[in-house]
Amino acid sequence: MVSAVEPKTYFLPRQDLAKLLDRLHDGGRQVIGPTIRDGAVMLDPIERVDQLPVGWGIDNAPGKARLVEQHGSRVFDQPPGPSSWKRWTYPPRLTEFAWTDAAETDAAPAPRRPKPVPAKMAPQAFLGVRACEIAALRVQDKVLLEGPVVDRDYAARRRDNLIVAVECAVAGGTCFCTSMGTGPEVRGDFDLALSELDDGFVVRVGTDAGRAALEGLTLPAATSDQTAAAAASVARVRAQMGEPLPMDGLPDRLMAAAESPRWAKIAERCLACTNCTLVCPTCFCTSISQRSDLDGDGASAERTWDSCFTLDFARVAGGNFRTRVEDRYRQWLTHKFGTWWPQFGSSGCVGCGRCIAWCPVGIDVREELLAVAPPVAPAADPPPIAPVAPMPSIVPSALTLPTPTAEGPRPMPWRTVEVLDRRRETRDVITLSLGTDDPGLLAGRPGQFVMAALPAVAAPPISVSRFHPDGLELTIRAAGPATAAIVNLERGDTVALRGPLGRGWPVELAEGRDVMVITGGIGLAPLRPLLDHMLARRDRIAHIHLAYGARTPGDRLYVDELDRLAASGVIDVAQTVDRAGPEWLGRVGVVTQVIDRIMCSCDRTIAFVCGPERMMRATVDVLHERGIPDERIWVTLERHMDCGVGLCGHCQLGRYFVCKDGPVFSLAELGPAFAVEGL
Amino acid sequence: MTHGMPHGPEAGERHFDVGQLTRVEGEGSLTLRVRDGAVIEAHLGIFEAPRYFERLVVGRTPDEVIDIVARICGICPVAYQMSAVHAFEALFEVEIDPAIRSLRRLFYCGEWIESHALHIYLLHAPDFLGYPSAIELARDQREVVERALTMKRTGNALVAKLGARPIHPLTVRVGGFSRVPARDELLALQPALHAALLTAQSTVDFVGSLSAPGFEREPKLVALRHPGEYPMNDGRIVSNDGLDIALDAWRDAFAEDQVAWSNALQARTTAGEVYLLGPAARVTLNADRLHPLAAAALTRLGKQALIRRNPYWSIAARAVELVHATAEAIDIIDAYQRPDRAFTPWQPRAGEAGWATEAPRGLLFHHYEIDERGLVASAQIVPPTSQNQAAIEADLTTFAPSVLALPHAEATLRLEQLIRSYDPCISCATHFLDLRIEPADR
Amino acid sequence: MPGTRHASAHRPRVGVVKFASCDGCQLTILDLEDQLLAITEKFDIVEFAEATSNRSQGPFDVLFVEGSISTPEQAHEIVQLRRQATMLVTIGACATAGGIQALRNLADHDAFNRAVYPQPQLIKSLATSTPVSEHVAVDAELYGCPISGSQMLELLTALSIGRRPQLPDEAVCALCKRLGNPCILVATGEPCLGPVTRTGCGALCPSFGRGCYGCFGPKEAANSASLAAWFGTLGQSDEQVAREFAKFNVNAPAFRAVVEAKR
Amino acid sequence: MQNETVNTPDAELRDRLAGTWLTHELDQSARAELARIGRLVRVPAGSILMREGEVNDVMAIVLEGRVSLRMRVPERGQVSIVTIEVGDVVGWSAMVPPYRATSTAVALVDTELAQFDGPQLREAIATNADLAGQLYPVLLQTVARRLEGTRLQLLDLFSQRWVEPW
Repeated sequence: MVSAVEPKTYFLPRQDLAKLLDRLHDGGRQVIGPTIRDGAVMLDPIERVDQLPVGWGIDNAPGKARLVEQHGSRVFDQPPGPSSWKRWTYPPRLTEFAWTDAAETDAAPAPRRPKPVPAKMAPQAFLGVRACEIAALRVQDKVLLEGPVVDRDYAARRRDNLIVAVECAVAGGTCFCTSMGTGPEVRGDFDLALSELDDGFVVRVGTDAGRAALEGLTLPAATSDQTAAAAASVARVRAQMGEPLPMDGLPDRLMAAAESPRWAKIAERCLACTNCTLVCPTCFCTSISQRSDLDGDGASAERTWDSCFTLDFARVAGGNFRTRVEDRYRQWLTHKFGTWWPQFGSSGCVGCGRCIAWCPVGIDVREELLAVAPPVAPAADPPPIAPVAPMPSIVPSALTLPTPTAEGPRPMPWRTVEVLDRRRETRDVITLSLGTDDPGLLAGRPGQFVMAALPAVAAPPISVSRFHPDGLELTIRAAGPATAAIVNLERGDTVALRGPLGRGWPVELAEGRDVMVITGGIGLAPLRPLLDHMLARRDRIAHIHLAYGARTPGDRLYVDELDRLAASGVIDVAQTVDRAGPEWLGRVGVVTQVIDRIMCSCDRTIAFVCGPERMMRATVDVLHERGIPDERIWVTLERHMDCGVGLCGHCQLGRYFVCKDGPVFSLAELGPAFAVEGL
Repeated sequence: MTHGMPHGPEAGERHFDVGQLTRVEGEGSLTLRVRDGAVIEAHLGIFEAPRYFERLVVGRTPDEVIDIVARICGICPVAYQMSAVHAFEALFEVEIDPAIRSLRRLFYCGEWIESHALHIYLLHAPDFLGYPSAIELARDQREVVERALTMKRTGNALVAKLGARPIHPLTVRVGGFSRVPARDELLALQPALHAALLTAQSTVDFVGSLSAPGFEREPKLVALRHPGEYPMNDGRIVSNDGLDIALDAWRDAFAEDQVAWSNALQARTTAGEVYLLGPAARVTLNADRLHPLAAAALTRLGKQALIRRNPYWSIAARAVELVHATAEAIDIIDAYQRPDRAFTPWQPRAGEAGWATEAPRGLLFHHYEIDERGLVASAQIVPPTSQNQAAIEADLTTFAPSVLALPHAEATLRLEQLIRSYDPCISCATHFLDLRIEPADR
Repeated sequence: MPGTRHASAHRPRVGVVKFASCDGCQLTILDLEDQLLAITEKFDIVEFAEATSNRSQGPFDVLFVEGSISTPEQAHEIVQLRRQATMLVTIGACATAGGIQALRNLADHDAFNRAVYPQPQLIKSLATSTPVSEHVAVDAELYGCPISGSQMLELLTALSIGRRPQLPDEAVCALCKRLGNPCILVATGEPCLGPVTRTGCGALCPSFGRGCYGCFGPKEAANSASLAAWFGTLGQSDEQVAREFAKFNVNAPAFRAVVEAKR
Repeated sequence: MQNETVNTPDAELRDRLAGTWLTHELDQSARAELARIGRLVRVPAGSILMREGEVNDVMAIVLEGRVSLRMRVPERGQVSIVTIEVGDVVGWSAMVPPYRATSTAVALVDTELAQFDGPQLREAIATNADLAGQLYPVLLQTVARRLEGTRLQLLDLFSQRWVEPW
């Protein structure tokens, strides 16, 4: 679609724009372009030139965007409107997959299986793509095409877009592309690029597809005066925007300001209404919801645009990580301008200004950035960011647009597995053993998880609690309806799994070291495969201490296995409970007080910790007291996950996606992110 | 939530007491005291909680009033919005575009279709066929109920196309609408409307096949009448005994009074006569204005006299009006051209604004005083059910003796069925009283 | 019922009762024309005065309550009904916030009574119109004036197959943006309560050329003070701003706070 | 098996004490002083060392076995709040007025303790400033650790998260 072809420049007289428009419709291509609708310049399918906003401008200011009649014949004299190309490449509503209906499979009642919905859409031409919008498309390509799993639908839509760029001739009141290094000059990644002059357009050809669109128009080459006029026009736009904002070292400054009082100040004005994130051309967060009829038939999973500003976005079973609006606003800004860099190698902001003009109460992110992370480094040097990959400077690295690989995107398909056995662990925790021959699922590593889906019910992430040659085990607590639906499965039922997902425990680090496994409640489930792995290589590991805390004796998992293990003496097992009746002769007290007495040579000890986040924090403090460094303390985190493959944005913690970068992290990697409330 | 008479039946008296009327909108009760075969007292008790709408609209702008008065009734919000918007446009002398005028008739057709379909099939037919509700009726005659639900959905879809949603539409404003549909948006409804027309016609035959108690009397009927169209938003107020007054002159001919046993006032003519509004009155007084298909259905049915004289046969009038509303909706859409602006600008003016339109259940009168700031100073809203109360009680008194021979439950059902024949809308009836005492705190 | 994946043998007993209201929310159930018969097969509707003559005083597995509490009898009646209902679901702004009739809570009740009834002494009505949740514990709420048919259907489906009902508490703006509407407040300056109002109606008003007027009530963390201040900067008088918020959810705390501050 | 006082020479008691993390930081003289006052006691499983609310005049360090601290909850009977493991102190209340036990201490298994008579130890601390200077910080750390553990238990971290109706 975009390849390096020696750009040629032509001149398209104004009255011939209709001819170009017809050529763009060749081959049934749908043309999307700017048009006036409902009091704003929107991006809609257009057929004729008179639908374009000829003679109109937009007066943009924080919280205000008014159409201005300019009575001329110029077509593209407007800064970006509220709608962005994201609507056509990453649609607001999409069916991810549909379930086969019980009735559909007539033979023996075959299991209901999720089947992906094929992405079918006509090839599209985008007319009027601004420099900042080209950058936005590139940013979303990185997010949606270069992760562990590729967004199938996005890849198909991006493959056959014809990009007809337009170089801005007007700077909007809220534009700041010069500060983000993304415009106003259109430098590359276009099939055709138009620079509007009074009597016509200087046309640059970027690709063969662009050249093909000009065939038959017999355009004259652009004269040097015309190209000079085009260059002057865009130079005026750069000048209009004035001094670029000081964005140097912004990511570090932002993360250092994680606990600044300014966030609460913004929260007094912010309506948490999601407008800024939904008009933003690079925001990609989405949520999955279930559709079905009264009996659960005709079930499908539907993906819709979502936002970190909604309460439900960071909800987990029985709790929520971001109840305060200041936490949500901080996530919005620190992600867009800060953690986007280490995640995707560029800023998340392209400076189009939509989030400023279209914020209903006119909050200006440029102002808020300077207030919360002022350019001058504060007197006290900011606490160091965790020593991770060096933070590249603000200058946009030349993003090479990945042409989607021929063999198609790397999907992570849903596999249907059968329930072989069901064992009750406690009052509301059961362990399912599932049979499968899928090599992918069987090749899972300790600490990885799967998404488990049933028709018409949300699919929760569940850690694998044991791998077998012919299947795997899941240990699930009925915390809400989604997990309750799985807990109620019986022998012979089927469930759809997607996985194995995420990064598991670094089992190789255990070799030659003392290992402390510290866990609480159902946290033992994801650690059980790790124990299996270490026991299979017991000779290569020094001491193994398991410290397991539970609420009451009846709430412990795998009781017989633990007793056999303790009796064997192969590993040192210490169990403790929060409360117990007189019949319990074991330890009572928090698990942190078990480990602070384990005699260990802490210079070669590694700790694996899993349990409620507050318990893990207390455990980490004790491990630090015992001199165990952050690099050798590994935790697994729980976050809201909708997709489990790094595409929906829900599970972000600082710079990480818990689902694809985790769920297992070392404290060294997490750094301050682990301690800041509401991050 | 039963509300019977406070004291039990005296010696020799027979007592019919339906604590809560069912398959009617709102909370009403029926109390009848009969002694020696004669009805000595017939009370339609309305214990619907008052919400004081006439007070809620004080201090509001006309466009806000249009949103607020819709909430008087969930089944006929369009009627309240139409009476209000026309009253304001009359006072402010707002010229509305002919296409807007036809859209407003289309809007009313949608409400009549949805409201009549609901009443005929879901609320009233079960009585004729001996079922407690349409749910049980559906078990035996599923496709009749499904056909009815499809027609009702078409009525709702028409109201939603113009007003965004069927219940409490939101696009009506003084001067027109906040948005008018494109022509092809309305054309998309034609297939459903043609199907609904067929269903309406078969409803006329379905109703013709029913049998009802033989109870006849000659009521005074009141409705709107218009020189050129079947009455909805325009015309004059007429009766079958010579009344002929302008829409804003309702108070010259009628008056309301409060009764002890009801939260809703009852209306009578200034001469104290009882009168009846609604589909039966409209069809009787405007048979010559019916759409040809509806007129043909009426003659095929051959029950004009029964529609006028027997309240049970109001179901036939509703069926005929279903044919009229679906047929007229199809014609309006065929001729529709989208106006170039959704509403004409207007300026408020102090003064009195009165108007009446034909709600599905009958004539609905609104009257507002607008102050110099363009806000409502006082309001009077008189719905059809509060005007029908006296007529219902009069009919109960006349009809009751004919059922006394039946077993108590059967007799009570017949009495309830009589009340349901008026399709009473009790939530509406409860709020509208003649404003005799100036509000102390103004 | 929640948690029971398999169609439970006994059909849940469902009741629909009303207090001070216009019947619009009950009618929304009857307006689910395509699913109505399926609903009557899935659920045993034992009390629904507007639709059936079969009556029941309970027990109910699910009881839908429409309307606000505005008379002494109603205040007593709701407590009796609560005892009969395993799950009590309030439907509509009257039941969840007191409805527009709660305007009288802010005014002098006698003036209201005298203004409307020539013989006010005959009328037994409370000085306030209050939501059901101020009288009894409520298990779930469907907001809106009227409620959304699709949300009622989602709740019934969730009850039937045991999933969490997907009733998002996001602002109207989220769906308004997904539908591709430009923000009417930013584009024209017309006041719109969308940013502080809970989604549910389908962003109908901005899709039909006018500002949202808050039928579904304040969303979680509704910052109505900030929006009210912004309306002021757009040229609205305090009295006009108070009227924007004094509609069908005037008694909901986040809206009432603005009405009382600006009146 | 009755509570059996084992008369062990101070030296052996001093070595046993040295092994516990609690007295690990005390210097020779302090440990000697403790060994002088203390005595080694073996108690069978089930024996009650002190009762909630009653005067407690004995502070002890667990050398072997496990002691459970319990409180009576009317509807649930005796509930184990925390267990005292090897090396930890049971009966710090002997050192703090009003010298009343805050819970009932029960030996869950056959347990060996280093017991110190309350008044005698208080007298020694009052007269021997060096011993006081060393012992109090260690005692304070024990009580602080017990407090922190109780707070984490209070958070009910592994609680059955309230199961949402849906």
